[in-house]
Amino acid sequence: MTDATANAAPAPKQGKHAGSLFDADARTKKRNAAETRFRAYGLTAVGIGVAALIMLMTSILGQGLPAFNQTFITLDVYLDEAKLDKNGTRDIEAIKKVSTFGYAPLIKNAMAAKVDELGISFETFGVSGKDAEAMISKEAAAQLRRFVIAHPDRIGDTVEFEFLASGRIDGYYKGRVSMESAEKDSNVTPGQLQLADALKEGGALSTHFNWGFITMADASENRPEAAGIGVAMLGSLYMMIIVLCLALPIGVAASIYLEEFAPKNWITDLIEVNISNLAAVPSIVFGILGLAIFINYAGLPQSAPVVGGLVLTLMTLPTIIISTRASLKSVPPSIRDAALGVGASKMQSVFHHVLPLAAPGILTGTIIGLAQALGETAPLMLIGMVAFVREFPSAPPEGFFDPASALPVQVYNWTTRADPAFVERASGAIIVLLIFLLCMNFLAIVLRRRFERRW
Amino acid sequence: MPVLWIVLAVLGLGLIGFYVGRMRALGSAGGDTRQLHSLPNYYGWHAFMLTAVPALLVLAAWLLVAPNWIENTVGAGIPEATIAESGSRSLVMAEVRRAAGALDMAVQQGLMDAATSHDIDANLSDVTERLKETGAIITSDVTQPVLQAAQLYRNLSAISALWMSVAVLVLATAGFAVAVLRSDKDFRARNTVESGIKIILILASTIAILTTVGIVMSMLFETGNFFEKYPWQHFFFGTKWAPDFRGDSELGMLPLLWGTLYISFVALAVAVPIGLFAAIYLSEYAGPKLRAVAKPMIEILAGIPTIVYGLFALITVGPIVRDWFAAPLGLGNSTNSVMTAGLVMGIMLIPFVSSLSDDIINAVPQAMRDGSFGLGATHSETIKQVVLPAALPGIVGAVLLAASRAIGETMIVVMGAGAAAAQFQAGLGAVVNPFEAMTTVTVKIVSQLTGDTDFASPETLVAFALGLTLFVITLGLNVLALYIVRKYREQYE
Amino acid sequence: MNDMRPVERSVDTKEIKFECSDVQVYYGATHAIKDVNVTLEDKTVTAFIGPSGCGKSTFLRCLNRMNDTIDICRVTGNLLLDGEDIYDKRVDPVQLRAKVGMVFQKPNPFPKSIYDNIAYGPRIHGLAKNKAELDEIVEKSLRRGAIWDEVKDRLDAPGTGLSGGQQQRLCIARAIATEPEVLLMDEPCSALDPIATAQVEELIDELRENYSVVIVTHSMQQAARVSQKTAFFHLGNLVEFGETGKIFTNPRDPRTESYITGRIG
Amino acid sequence: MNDMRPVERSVDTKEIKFECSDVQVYYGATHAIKDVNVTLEDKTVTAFIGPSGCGKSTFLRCLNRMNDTIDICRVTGNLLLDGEDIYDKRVDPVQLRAKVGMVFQKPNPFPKSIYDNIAYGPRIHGLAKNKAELDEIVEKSLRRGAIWDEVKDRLDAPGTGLSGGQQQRLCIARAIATEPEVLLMDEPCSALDPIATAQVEELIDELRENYSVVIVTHSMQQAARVSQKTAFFHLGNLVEFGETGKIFTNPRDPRTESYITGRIG
Amino acid sequence: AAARDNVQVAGSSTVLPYASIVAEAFGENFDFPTPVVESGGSSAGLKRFCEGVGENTIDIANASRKIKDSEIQACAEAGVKDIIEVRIGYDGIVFASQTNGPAFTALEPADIFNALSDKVLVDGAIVENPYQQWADFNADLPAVDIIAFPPGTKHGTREVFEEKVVLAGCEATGAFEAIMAKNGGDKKAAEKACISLRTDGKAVDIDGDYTETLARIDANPNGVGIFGLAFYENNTDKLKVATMGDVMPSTESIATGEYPVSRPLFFYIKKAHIGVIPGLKEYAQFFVADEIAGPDGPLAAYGLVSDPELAATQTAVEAEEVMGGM
Ligand SMILES: Nc1ncnc2c1ncn2[C@@H]1O[C@H](COP(=O)(O)OP(=O)(O)OP(=O)(O)O)[C@@H](O)[C@H]1O
Ligand SMILES: Nc1ncnc2c1ncn2[C@@H]1O[C@H](COP(=O)(O)OP(=O)(O)OP(=O)(O)O)[C@@H](O)[C@H]1O
Ligand SMILES: [Mg+2]
Ligand SMILES: [Mg+2]
Ligand SMILES: O=P([O-])([O-])[O-]
Repeated sequence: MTDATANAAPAPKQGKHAGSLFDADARTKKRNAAETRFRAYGLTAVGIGVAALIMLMTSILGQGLPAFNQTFITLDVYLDEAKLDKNGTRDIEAIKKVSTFGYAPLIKNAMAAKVDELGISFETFGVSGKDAEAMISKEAAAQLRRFVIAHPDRIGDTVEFEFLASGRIDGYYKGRVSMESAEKDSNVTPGQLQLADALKEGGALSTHFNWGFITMADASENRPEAAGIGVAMLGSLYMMIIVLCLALPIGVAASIYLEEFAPKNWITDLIEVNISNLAAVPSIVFGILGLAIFINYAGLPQSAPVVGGLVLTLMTLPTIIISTRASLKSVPPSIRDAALGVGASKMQSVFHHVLPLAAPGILTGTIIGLAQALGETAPLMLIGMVAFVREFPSAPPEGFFDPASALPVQVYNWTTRADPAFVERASGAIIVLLIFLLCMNFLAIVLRRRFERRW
Repeated sequence: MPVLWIVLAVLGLGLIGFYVGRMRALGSAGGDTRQLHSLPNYYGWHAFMLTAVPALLVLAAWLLVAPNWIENTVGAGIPEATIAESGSRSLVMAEVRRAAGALDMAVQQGLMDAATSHDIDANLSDVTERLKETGAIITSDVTQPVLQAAQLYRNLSAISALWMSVAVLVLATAGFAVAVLRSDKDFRARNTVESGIKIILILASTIAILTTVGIVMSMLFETGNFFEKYPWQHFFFGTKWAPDFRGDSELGMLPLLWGTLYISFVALAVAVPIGLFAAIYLSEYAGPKLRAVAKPMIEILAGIPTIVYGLFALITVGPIVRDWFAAPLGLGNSTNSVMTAGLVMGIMLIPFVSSLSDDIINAVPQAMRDGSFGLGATHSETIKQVVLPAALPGIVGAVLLAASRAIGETMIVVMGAGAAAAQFQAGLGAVVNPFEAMTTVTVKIVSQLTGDTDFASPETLVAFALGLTLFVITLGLNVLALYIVRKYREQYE
Repeated sequence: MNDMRPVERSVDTKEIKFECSDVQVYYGATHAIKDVNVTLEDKTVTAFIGPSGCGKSTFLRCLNRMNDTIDICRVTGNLLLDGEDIYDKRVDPVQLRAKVGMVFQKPNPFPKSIYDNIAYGPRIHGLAKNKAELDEIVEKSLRRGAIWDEVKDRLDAPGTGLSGGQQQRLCIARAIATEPEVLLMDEPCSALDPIATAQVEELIDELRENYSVVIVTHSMQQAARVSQKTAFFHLGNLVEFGETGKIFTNPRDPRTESYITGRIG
Repeated sequence: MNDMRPVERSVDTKEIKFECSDVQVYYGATHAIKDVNVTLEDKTVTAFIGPSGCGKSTFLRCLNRMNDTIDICRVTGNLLLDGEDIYDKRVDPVQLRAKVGMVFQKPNPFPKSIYDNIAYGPRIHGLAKNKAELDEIVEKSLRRGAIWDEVKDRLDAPGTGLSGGQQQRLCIARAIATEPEVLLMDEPCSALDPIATAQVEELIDELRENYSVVIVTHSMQQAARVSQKTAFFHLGNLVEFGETGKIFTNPRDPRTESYITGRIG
Repeated sequence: AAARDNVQVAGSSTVLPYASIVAEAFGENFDFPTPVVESGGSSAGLKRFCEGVGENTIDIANASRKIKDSEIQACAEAGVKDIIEVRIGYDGIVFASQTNGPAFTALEPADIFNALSDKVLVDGAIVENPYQQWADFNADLPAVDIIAFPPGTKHGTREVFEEKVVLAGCEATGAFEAIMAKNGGDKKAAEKACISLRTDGKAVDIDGDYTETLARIDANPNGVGIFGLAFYENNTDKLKVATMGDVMPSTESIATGEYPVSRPLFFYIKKAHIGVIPGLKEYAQFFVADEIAGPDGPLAAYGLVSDPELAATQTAVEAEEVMGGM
């Protein structure tokens, strides 16, 4: 028995854990295998989550990114006095009398002029003047009318406009429409596509980034190219402001009371069960509630973000309360004792020590609750926010009471529309929604990392 | 905006109160905070609270009550004939309000002096025209009763606004005075402030209760209507769901309930293991970097609108499930299946389980792990036997949340599992086959509520009965969960 | 080595600080403290001794109502601090605990910096007018807690990253930073080396000038060294209470005697 | 400083269990253990003494790689157990810890029943074939941990509801239930009364028959009573290591001497 | 509370596209704000319509069916007495499959009945539907597996489908008679038996929208979906329409009544709100104006079958004629 070295013969030992450390015994091997498996499960689980996200994101991005680009046609429009201001008085009321239908011929003429200018003709492509006009969005007439009403003095001039191309033409440059599909399509002909190519050649047609998608309001079914998410974004923003300002403080306050202050008895048990149960209430039921309480009883306006925000607040509260309570529960009691021991009041011990330690869980609950609220459509259906809204709500606080739509509503609406051009816009809106979500979460995530610690 | 000014004035006074209260308390203690019962800031907050809270409460109450009172008073004065003409008092009132607004605007724009605005007579002058000039929207001719009502409305509003300002400011000042007088070194400011905060906390928790009451109330009435039109035995024990436009539908809820439980079960069978393992991996094994990235990423899954998942189920997962599993196994050839919806919903629910559990697991003190490691336990043994039991209440909470979400989901079910209820009459095989199309209570609540059937018919009203029944059932499940948590809870330290 | 410093202090009766009668404590169905009657004097160090699990900590925690935080714990009887029943409804436990500070048996530093650990109490009690004063309090407390030298360079490091004994001293420093009138110390020196122990004992002696101190200890020597009065608990009963000198030299109860003489501490 | 390994050991040289050389431990930038060289023998009780914060726990935790769980902790040097480097990549810390058990400075019972606390180790290591055997192990361990009588009626009660000293003994019982070859005990008696301390010391003596034990203690008397070898740490350095008798009667280093004689423990 | 100055419309999702086209144009050409048009179903829309009069109720309900008497009554009880009914045109219902799926020509109601009904007449006996392929009962039809996607029971279209196609087919095949004979002349029960669809997965109810039906057809090459005409017109490149009795569905063939499967679309106005809500009447008039709802207007271009009696509707709106012949 001298110095035991690495090559010493393994002396038979009596201990339960005899044997070299370098080669694991059978049981340890088995346990280690279990360990490895367990760890692999964990990694797989994370992998599945991330893979699912990547898959969904790729498909959303693939479908949605084109929505941020749009095809435009540049035309020089002669603002014909004979059509727009017959009396020549430039009286704004008289000019307003001319409806958008009255502007259509101007565009038709401008199109013809453009084709002439490029030295081509409709006949080459077998398109009529009406077909050529149809290549331009129906929004164009409205655009023209707005311009004329804003600048009556320009009547009689020839002005250059950049008009949206119609959805099918735009789809042609995004791969949605092809010559073959155009054959069967009742809304576009191969001739129109060829003409579009010719216009592109001539520099009158181009595809570029489209701010309008972000700043414009929804448009009706027959002009998908003009549809934007401006109103929906504002609506969602307003609602999220309300949800965040109400749900987080109320949720945390309620949790603190229930977890730290409320006597533990059957009443608090009832409340606890009741709150978890609220989380299981289908969201549309919150819509029923919102309609009954906020609109019918309290008389708040319909389609308004304030009602939407309140309904979503009620819907989000259980999520925040449940997660907050769980986090409060997981703070070790010794921390509370320590604070009470130096003469802190219960309130102080909670706000100074327990709450910061529970913050990561609270923030997680908030993130998830807000994500849910941001993506919810069903409850909005009953309070009038699943709607076609063109007018922008004004700035808060009045804006909270103006009609608005919401991002998920816009997505939902667009996915139900007949024109396939809306599919890409729906995905585009989802991208915006996710960006929204990321922005909201970013702060929470940063905060959460600051509060995370182990003791 | 006078209300804003009042609020600002009150808050300003509160702020002054904060400092005065603080100073006075300090003064009474000769500047020595040790002599004070509470920290100086508590005296400040106390003064602020007393100044601002009652005043603002009264302001809020006033703003809620006064318009109603004015409407009622003005409305009561409108001749019956006018009301009959317009259809309802509330519509006349809309006109009155609009006219009052136009008068205000007219005065503002100088088109009318204040005196005229008060005693202008609709029968004599061209009021409608003059008001339209202001740019206000006047939809029909302003008649004399409406004009008079509008003038009364303006008067009352002005008086109400005046008294409101007075009352609120007086109250704020009174609160201020009381608070400042009370700010003495022996005054228990902290206790007072904390009681105030506690009341706020209690109020916050009552909101959850009120929501429940509201939900039950808003569904109870219509549920009652439903059961008047449809026998409850058939609803609760019926095994067939077949609404019909001609009436005499079969509205048994069992197939829906079964579908709900089955699909939720599959979804949780996907989400809970994956979510829990992800949480364990992230909190126990992963480095801080991976964790910082992966956790928020997984959370995004909760924020993707369900319609995306629905389409994913419909277009991608459905055919895969059918072609790779259902058809080869001879279990059906429908793209709609419990499996499809369950799988996709499971993915959506992963973050509900993972993120929350991760936080809770992370909160388990390191000493617990050390104790286990010190005995030669592997990491996974430690997790399974020490960490998870200690984190159990939180994890159960997370799972409950996920289950709740599964029960409440519509879009994924509609697109993944279809809209047809489980076919009990087709035998047990069809009911337990996970590759069979099925639907849930929630889907039917939504579809009956948004459908085309007569809104007073049982086909529509059944949505409320379904909602209420689901509410009661989930309540039962939650009681069970609470009981389980109580039984197995392990409190550390 | 174990020289029991015989304490023959003058018999001048001091003011009474705590007067406890018929105190019973239950943990659920367990009767942990049975019928305890005891009077603790002001400006005195009282030692609680007794075998592990006899109820020393439990009784100690009654004195500043820390037992309130344990759901299943129930306390009955009269506990008068300066003649006022501390379990009276009107009593604010917060104020009580500010007056009656506590050092827990298991060190429980806040997961904050060392500085904030100490500064917390003074901050909530408004003991410092400004940062400089607070710094001073922190330094003084850490010095009195005999840990200043070890931590002065890392006041911003978390208190949880200290060694066991350091944490214990940190908790002592934290407790005295709020200047309580009564200090309850549950085995404050259990993780300390002799030198640190001596410093803490010095501190206790110094505190006695103005305040009263109750200390739970397993070391008979320590009890003998620092306390004037000693209470011996056994199975939840207060078996004997009296002058420390008397208890150690001439115990009345056989149980006390066997505990003291039984083995060396 | 590291020149004092007294080689003149008594004639009956025992097998070497641990051979540590050039051990350095860092907590982030803090150098907590400096250049420690020490050999721990089998079937021997070694005591680690030294002032609070000197690195005893840190070094102890190196011996079964418990420091692995602290993110910022970094260990270098050679630590050989039975000639095998425990920090070798091939070594499974799990197996190592099964061999080298540990009792922590702060008692950390699991939030489980007392029974499950003890049964945990035997279960994961498969030491019991059936319930009866497990019951036996639990009882035996609790008896050896000198806590059986106090808890035998409430084996189903949670371990966290015990008094401080009871928790400590529970942790000791838990550690020996897995029958490690080496037992590391970090101040195992700090919260124990003299009687319980004596029982634990008896246990240690008994364990020495077959295993080696390393004990951190602040009580010089205890070190003298139970250990054959003593190591004195100071500011992260191993100042002196040798026969316990010699260290206490005839220390070589002035620091050791001043620590031992400085004050009474 | 400030007075509301925009028109609020709610109801049918079928009418929604038309209503939004009108609302958009209305907003562009008038000084009134663009009306807010909600979707959510005819029933939900009418329910909110009937909640009462006043500013926080809607002004117009869109419906893809006629308002029911029970609903009129409920309305009246809540104070909504004078209701103006406006029929805006017709919605055609078409059968279509994938462009490269099976072609259905000259589909008759009887074929649909045979393919989808729960019970059919085989050799004079009523039996559980035994057919697996279209060709099983009509050799002219493609020999592919039957799978069809009718709208779910929540949709008004379903009712039309049941009445005008399935029930008609039931009668045409003689199954109706046979069932009547069997159950002793209970007409109602027979009708009910006729229209109940098979539950073996060959008839899949779609609770969602036509986009969902389209997606399902994409996933099921043999699938036949039931669509609105407008939806089909916008997706002619993806869908192959089935002719009904050799008539190609189009706005013209439906207007003339040649193509049988269609339903009228309506909206309902609260008369009491006219004159209170700015722009309400103007919106209604604009909606039914020739340049909008006429055969050459944008609505027809989108797929609305314009009402041959549009002129009468225009006068009725102008005169604010309420229901119940007041
Ligand atoms: N987790 C940690 N992070 C940073 N520093 C630490 C950590 N743990 C211990 N230290 C520091 O390392 C040094 C040695 O600590 P160790 O716990 O080994 O002391 P010890 O000898 O056990 O003292 P005690 O007798 O007080 O328990 C101390 O200065 C301590 O502050
Ligand atoms: N939270 C608790 N729940 C249930 N029983 C408890 C609880 N805390 C203590 N006990 C029991 O009450 C009795 C007294 O415990 P106490 O902590 O007062 O002992 P102690 O005298 O401080 O012992 P030690 O010296 O070991 O700290 C013990 O039997 C203990 O098991
Ligand atoms: Mg104790
Ligand atoms: Mg230590
Ligand atoms: O939404 P609909 O009423 O048209 O089905």
